[in-house]
Amino acid sequence: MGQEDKRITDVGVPNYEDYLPPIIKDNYGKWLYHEVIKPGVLLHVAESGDKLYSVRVGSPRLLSTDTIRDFANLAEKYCGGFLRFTTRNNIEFLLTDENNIDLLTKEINEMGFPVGGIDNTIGNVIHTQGWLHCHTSASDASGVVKAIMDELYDYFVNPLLPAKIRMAFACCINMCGSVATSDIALVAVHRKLPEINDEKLRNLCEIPTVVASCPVHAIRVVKRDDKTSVEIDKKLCFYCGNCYTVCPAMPLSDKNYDGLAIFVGGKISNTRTKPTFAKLAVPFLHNNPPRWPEVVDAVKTIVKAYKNGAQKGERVGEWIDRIGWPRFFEITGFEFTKYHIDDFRLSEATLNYSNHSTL
Amino acid sequence: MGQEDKRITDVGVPNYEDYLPPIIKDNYGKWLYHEVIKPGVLLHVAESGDKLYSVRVGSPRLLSTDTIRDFANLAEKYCGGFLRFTTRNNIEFLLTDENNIDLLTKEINEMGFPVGGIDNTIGNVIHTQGWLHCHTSASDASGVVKAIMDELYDYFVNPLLPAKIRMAFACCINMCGSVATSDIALVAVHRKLPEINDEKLRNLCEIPTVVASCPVHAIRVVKRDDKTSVEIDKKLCFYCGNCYTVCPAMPLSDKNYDGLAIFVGGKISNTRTKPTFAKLAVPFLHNNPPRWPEVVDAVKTIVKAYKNGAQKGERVGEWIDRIGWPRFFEITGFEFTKYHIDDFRLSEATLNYSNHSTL
Amino acid sequence: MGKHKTPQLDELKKGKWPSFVREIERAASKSERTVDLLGQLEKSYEDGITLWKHGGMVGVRGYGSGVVGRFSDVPEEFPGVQEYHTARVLSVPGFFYTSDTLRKLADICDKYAGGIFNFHGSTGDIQILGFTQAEAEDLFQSLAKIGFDLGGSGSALRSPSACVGQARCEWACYDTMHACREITNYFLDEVHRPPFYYKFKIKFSGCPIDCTSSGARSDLSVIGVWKDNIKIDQEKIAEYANTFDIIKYVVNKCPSKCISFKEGKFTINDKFCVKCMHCIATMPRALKPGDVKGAQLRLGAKAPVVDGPRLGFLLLPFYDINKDKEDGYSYFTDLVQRIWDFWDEHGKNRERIGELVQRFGIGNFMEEIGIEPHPAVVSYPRTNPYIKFDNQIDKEE
Amino acid sequence: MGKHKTPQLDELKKGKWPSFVREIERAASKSERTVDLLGQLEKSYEDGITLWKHGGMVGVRGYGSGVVGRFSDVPEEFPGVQEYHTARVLSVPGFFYTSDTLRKLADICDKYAGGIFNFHGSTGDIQILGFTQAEAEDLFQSLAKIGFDLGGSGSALRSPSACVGQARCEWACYDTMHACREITNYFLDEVHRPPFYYKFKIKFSGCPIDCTSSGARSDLSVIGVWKDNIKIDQEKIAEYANTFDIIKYVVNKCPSKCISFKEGKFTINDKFCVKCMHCIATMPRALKPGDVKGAQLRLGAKAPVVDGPRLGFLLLPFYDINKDKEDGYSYFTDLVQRIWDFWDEHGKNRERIGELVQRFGIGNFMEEIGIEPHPAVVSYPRTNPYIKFDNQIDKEE
Ligand code: SRM
Ligand code: SRM
Ligand code: SRM
Ligand code: SRM
Ligand code: SF4
Ligand code: SF4
Ligand code: SF4
Ligand code: SF4
Ligand code: SF4
Ligand code: SF4
Ligand code: SF4
Ligand code: SF4
Repeated sequence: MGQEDKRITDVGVPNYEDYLPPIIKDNYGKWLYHEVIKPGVLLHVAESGDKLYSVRVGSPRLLSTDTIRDFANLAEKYCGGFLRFTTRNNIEFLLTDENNIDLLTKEINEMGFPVGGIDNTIGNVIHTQGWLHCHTSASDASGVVKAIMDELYDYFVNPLLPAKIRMAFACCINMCGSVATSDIALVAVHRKLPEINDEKLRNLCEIPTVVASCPVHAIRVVKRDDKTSVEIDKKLCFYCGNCYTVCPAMPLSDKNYDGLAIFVGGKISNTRTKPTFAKLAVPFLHNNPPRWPEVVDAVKTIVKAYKNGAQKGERVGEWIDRIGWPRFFEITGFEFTKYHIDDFRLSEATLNYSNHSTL
Repeated sequence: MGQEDKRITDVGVPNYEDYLPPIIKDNYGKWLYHEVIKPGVLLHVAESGDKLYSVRVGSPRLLSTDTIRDFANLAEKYCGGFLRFTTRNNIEFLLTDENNIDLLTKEINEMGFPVGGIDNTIGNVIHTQGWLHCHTSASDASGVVKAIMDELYDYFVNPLLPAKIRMAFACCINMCGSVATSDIALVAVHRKLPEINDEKLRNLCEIPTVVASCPVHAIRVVKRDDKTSVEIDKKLCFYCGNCYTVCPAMPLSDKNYDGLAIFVGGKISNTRTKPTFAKLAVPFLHNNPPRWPEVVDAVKTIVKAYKNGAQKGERVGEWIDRIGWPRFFEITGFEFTKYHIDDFRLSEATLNYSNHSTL
Repeated sequence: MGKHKTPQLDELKKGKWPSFVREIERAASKSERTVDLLGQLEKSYEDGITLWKHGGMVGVRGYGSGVVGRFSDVPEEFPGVQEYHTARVLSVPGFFYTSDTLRKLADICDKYAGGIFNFHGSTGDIQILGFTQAEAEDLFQSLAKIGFDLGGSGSALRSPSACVGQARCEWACYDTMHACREITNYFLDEVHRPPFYYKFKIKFSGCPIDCTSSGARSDLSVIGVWKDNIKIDQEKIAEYANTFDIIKYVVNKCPSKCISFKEGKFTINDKFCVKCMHCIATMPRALKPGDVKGAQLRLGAKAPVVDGPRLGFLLLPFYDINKDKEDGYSYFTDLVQRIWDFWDEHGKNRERIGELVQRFGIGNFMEEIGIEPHPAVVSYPRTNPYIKFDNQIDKEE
Repeated sequence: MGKHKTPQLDELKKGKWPSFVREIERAASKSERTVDLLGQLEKSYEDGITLWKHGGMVGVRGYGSGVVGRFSDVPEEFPGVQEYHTARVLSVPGFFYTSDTLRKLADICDKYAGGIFNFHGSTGDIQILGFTQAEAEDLFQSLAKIGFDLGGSGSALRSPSACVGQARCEWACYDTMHACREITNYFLDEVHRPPFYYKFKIKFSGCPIDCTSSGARSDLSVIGVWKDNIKIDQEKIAEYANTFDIIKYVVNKCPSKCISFKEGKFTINDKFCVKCMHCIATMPRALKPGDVKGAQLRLGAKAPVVDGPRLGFLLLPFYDINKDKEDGYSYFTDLVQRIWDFWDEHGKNRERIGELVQRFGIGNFMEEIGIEPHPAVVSYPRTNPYIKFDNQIDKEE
């Protein structure tokens, strides 16, 4: 036990009080109101009259240690060493001196980072690991996001939209991250039957678990070469990869069959309308690295249509609700296919049980 | 074949042209507008300037031949022998002479029939056969409707409501008639496990059909006394009677267990909001013939709450949508129970996936 | 009458609403068997349950439908209702009658049945109650002689019905009564000789107000609609403006928020109008459906058996039924036939078409019957990423 | 660096948005293994597929979670990424840091891993990328020494997270950061030693705006709310009225239509207000949540696996979390324990709590964990008549 004693475990969650700037400690729970004073800069005024300026910086989320150190230096220079990250992976510098805002912004920009993402902007794109780190990915994450944000950079930096657009990317249908309820959601999908490796299956997988993993019960136990294996009903399989998640013997990645689907009109906040999932706009676009031009185009088409069509304050989904899905497809030129008609478990709840339709 | 030849079959649908009054033949497809000129009386004006007065008469639907003859006489006296029925089983006398309206109304009233059911009234109650004629009924139909309409008579005769109330009654969950989408829907329900008569079952029923009939797969094949029969999983069975419909050996009627559920807020027209089903308000009230006082009370409670709370032009469901279901239960005093929370196939689509709630 | 004591039913003779008990009594005064109907019903009121037996085959020769058999469970006590069947008789479209015909129907009902009707049954048939199998054939032939035929029951095309439509309604976008008659007669065999897995219902409403409740009660619902602009009479609008608040009761209630009423001018952005009828119904003198009229088809409505209740979903947003009328409704009957063929191929026993297409996938079904996918079929596109791509198309293709 | 040609990734160094490739390169300039990360990623871009192997158990002693193992499928070509695991490190609630701590974290990441972070992972952990099993223990202990611990992975309580809440937001109805820390620490064992059938996530948002997306991303979502009236400053309203159309942008957008703005007076019928935050967020200087503050609990959100995506449903419309704070969150932790006990008893492998309670019936579940049925749990009550009455209560009872 000797050495063991020194081993530290279960220290738990850090005490945030050690990380709060004095102005926040002083005014904790006593904020009065806020204002966006310029693109990317929030002012929060406390009951005490204290003023806190938050400068929001866009981030690729994947950060090198040296970049972290650079941020630390800036925090020290301008904010007494305090900063925070946001729930969408932006960095927020917490200033008390209004005069520092422009100086800080200048240095940030020189580092190659944008200030923005507040108000009616396209916020930072929540995304996942992709080819960089995940074994089930059907596309890269950082690459697609980079390609899109290079083109939509101005929308991050300036509030050019009728309301916020929150975009997210998931590299497989496990949908890590805040994807399903985004204004624009990109989801990488496979489109190929898993390839069963009998040998591996027998060594690495529990067959009952494999069978149970399939949402549509497409997996059956069979004998092959006199040994137990499984078979997939190709009439049922929709390439979700759940079986692969529980069993490495059933990979389904493929250059030609993997790609992306685009969903639109989700929303998570309770403001006005209830939170709601994004809905399918484009069923499939091929992976086309390094810049995924078809994907970038489709996203730009949506942003443009939204910008032109929505009324002030309308989120993407609220805009589409008002004009109707038929018009959305008409305006964007996206083809409406049978894939858009849900056919999974709760599909019955998605049909138009009325005569309401634009003609 | 000789005699056979004279036998007439497949004459098909009568030619409605033989049954139309001249004013309708003349103006077919050329009506300009309509107006409610007094309670229960519609005026339709044609492009030609012709005027047609329709006097709507409430009916119990179940009519004796002599009453039919009485109506025929009135039609001859006032409308050249023409009349029609409505899709809600009212009778409409079709007049061209405005002066006849009051005379006809007087005679109708003397016969014991009301003129009304137009505009913001409680329309005629669509209902089904009940104990009078159906073997699966869990309540009587005509009796319940009579008991209710005796108390709500004034609402049929005069437009006292913010909008129409369309009420319907079904004597079992087969829901014959226009029940599911009514503003107020009464549905008789059983609450007892079917009693299996092994003997009858073997003689009269196909066991696979019986098993397949159950929406929740509660029926299993078993051996009893060495013979094939079925068994019902009482954890699953919700007393729907589907098995009884396909197999007489499984009755489930019972004086103490049968009764009524009340649903509210359905609507079938496409005006404003989409058509929608009525939702459960009261899960169960016992049969209490001949006047079903608890049922009549509950209906009156709903009508009163609606009348007091709704804005002009709001149907029951639209009113509840505006105030929210929590308020509906508060105002009516009906208890919200776990039975109100759907647990059938599509229940997942009915939950409140948001923080929206009155507090 | 007087044969049975009926204290509970007597109670229901009181009150203002017309009494069904009085109607039964009136019939019973002429019909012995209907006296027993009253007696058995009173017993049901006492016992708190139905006293009818389950099932029993009854019918007329050559038909598989049109008669619903009903046998008493307590025939010893009430011999008059040992058999007390109902006939479902195809009604006149729009439910129009003449006094003459009504009297003839009444005579037949008195002669061969219990002297009572349902005017009408929930599907829209004239229902004649209270005859025996022995009388069925004569009843049927007497009806046939005055031009009336039996309707559907069992796994048949059930008697279609129509709203009053162009006969009296200014909003009817097609001739509901004509369509109902012609199409029913075209499919008369399917009405009389049940060919399906389960029942199939068609109802015709002239506009989206849907006065036949077709969207909830018929497997196939045919609802009139227009494609072009709503016709506006600004003068009449001005008159309405004097009587109520147009902004509050019309503009704000438009589901697609496509109406504006500014400086006395009422305008509609018809591109966004979803044809709900609200504005028209509220100001019938000022507004009217456009000129390019047709119909929409909704599919799959049904009651709860087996898999839960359904409304009809929008299968076809617009079809030129007025042109099709000239072609003898051949587009319509062809389409219905394709739907039935599909049902025949893929369905199973006691499965309504709505349940089948749901199970099969709406998109796949539309593909099979040859209707292009269109966004109006859904309230909103799919929200899950579980897309069943048809074929594994190669990138290079 | 330079070891691998990376033409495709080089392309992604261009453009205005900060480049993740530059970040990897920056790390690679100090870390040999991260050079191979770049190489393997370039190969993925060429091959169009992921090159990571499935699975592999990695971890630190005594913990069942906190490390996600990642092995290359092509280690011959890229030996540096033969192992390239990630650590999930519990972040500071509200994601606050000091420069000092950031530097220490950077030093650890350089020393034991590949020199790159995700700040943060989607669950809210600090993610350190690129270490080997051999280094795991030292990495862990170095973190522990500066007060950082591993978070959840696998069938564990995943690292809870919180919005900035009272630290900077005027709308926070409870202390999100405090609740997050206390409750996580209370359940630390469930974070580190996976006891469940599948993952369980908790997120804390201070108001119904839900800036942590808890309603979509956490099995249990804790969202602040108030019970009494919204506070109105009429003078500030008047100021806003000069800058935009309050009727159009506030009154008409209120989901419960409970606001009126007449003759300059802004009133809310709070009885009908559903606490959506819209009016408050639109006019932050004039409106504020009331004083009787607490929280709502939503249950069951999750991604598509297995049975499709779910949002959280409203399990508890109001609970006094501010009072519970004084009691060490005992109401909360008790309730969570009851939910977990229920899961333990009725759940099955890889079934999230949302799927289980759906399968079990929401009403039954609420009964079991002792929450009274209330109408806010549903959008609307049941529409089918298939009611499963519990017991067959006799009429006379
Ligand atoms: C910093 C952050 C919280 C945190 O703890 O990190 C935050 C902070 C604020 N949010 Fe938020 N929100 C933050 C994530 C979110 C999220 C979650 C997400 O995007 O993943 C949402 C839900 C989005 C959705 O509905 O899909 C969110 C929806 C809102 C809304 C509602 C917008 C709407 O559609 O009505 C408001 C109110 C508003 O903007 O009027 C709001 C308002 C605010 C305010 C004004 C609150 C305040 O008084 O301080 C803060 C600054 C506004 C801004 O960024 O424009 N915040 N906010 C998060 C910043 C994320 C980022 O870097 O972009
Ligand atoms: C006669 C009848 C058609 C028939 O072929 O028999 C009919 C006739 C008319 N309906 Fe209807 N409706 C008839 C059943 C229906 C039904 C179906 C039902 O109740 O089963 C509905 C759907 C009800 C629902 O939504 O649940 C129906 C919903 C309407 C509406 C829509 C009301 C609304 O909530 O917006 C209107 C428009 C209006 O009232 O403003 C309407 C309007 C009309 C007009 C004004 C149409 C016209 O221009 O002639 C007719 C007289 C109005 C009245 O009765 O107040 N009719 N109407 C039916 C009379 C039934 C009865 O005896 O009570
Ligand atoms: C007579 C009538 C009720 C009435 O009092 O008006 C009726 C009566 C019966 N219906 Fe019905 N249905 C009648 C209209 C309806 C309607 C309404 C409609 O057609 O517009 C419906 C709902 C719409 C639909 O079809 O879904 C309806 C849905 C059912 C169902 C449930 C079907 C389902 O898929 O959910 C059953 C059960 C069955 O088919 O096994 C059923 C079964 C029955 C049976 C045949 C019961 C049985 O299993 O033998 C009833 C015979 C009772 C009797 O004494 O005549 N009846 N039935 C209606 C037919 C009269 C007519 O022809 O005009
Ligand atoms: C690292 C992270 C993505 C990221 O880039 O940020 C991640 C990565 C993985 N997730 Fe996730 N999930 C991550 C947040 C999420 C979220 C978002 C959240 O927590 O707010 C979700 C959606 C919410 C939810 O839990 O439903 C999420 C839903 C999944 C699922 C689907 C679960 C479901 O019930 O639908 C899986 C599949 C599984 O569990 O088998 C999954 C599985 C995985 C695995 C472990 C894949 C696997 O089977 O081994 C991924 C490891 C990749 C890697 O290289 O590290 N991950 N995953 C996130 C965790 C970082 C952190 O701790 O901060
Ligand atoms: S979304 Fe899929 S591929 Fe991407 S990190 Fe999550 S589990 Fe891996
Ligand atoms: S990929 Fe998905 S649908 Fe196909 S077999 Fe595997 S688990 Fe089933
Ligand atoms: S609702 Fe049920 S009991 Fe009533 S007539 Fe129809 S099938 Fe018979
Ligand atoms: S009554 Fe309904 S639920 Fe019960 S066994 Fe029969 S079919 Fe199944
Ligand atoms: S459905 Fe339309 S056309 Fe037919 S009667 Fe009703 S309002 Fe008139
Ligand atoms: S018909 Fe309905 S949707 Fe069209 S303009 Fe009128 S109210 Fe609006
Ligand atoms: S969830 Fe509410 S309290 Fe928390 S940061 Fe967002 S707006 Fe503020
Ligand atoms: S919080 Fe939302 S529901 Fe409440 S008054 Fe404001 S806008 Fe209306």
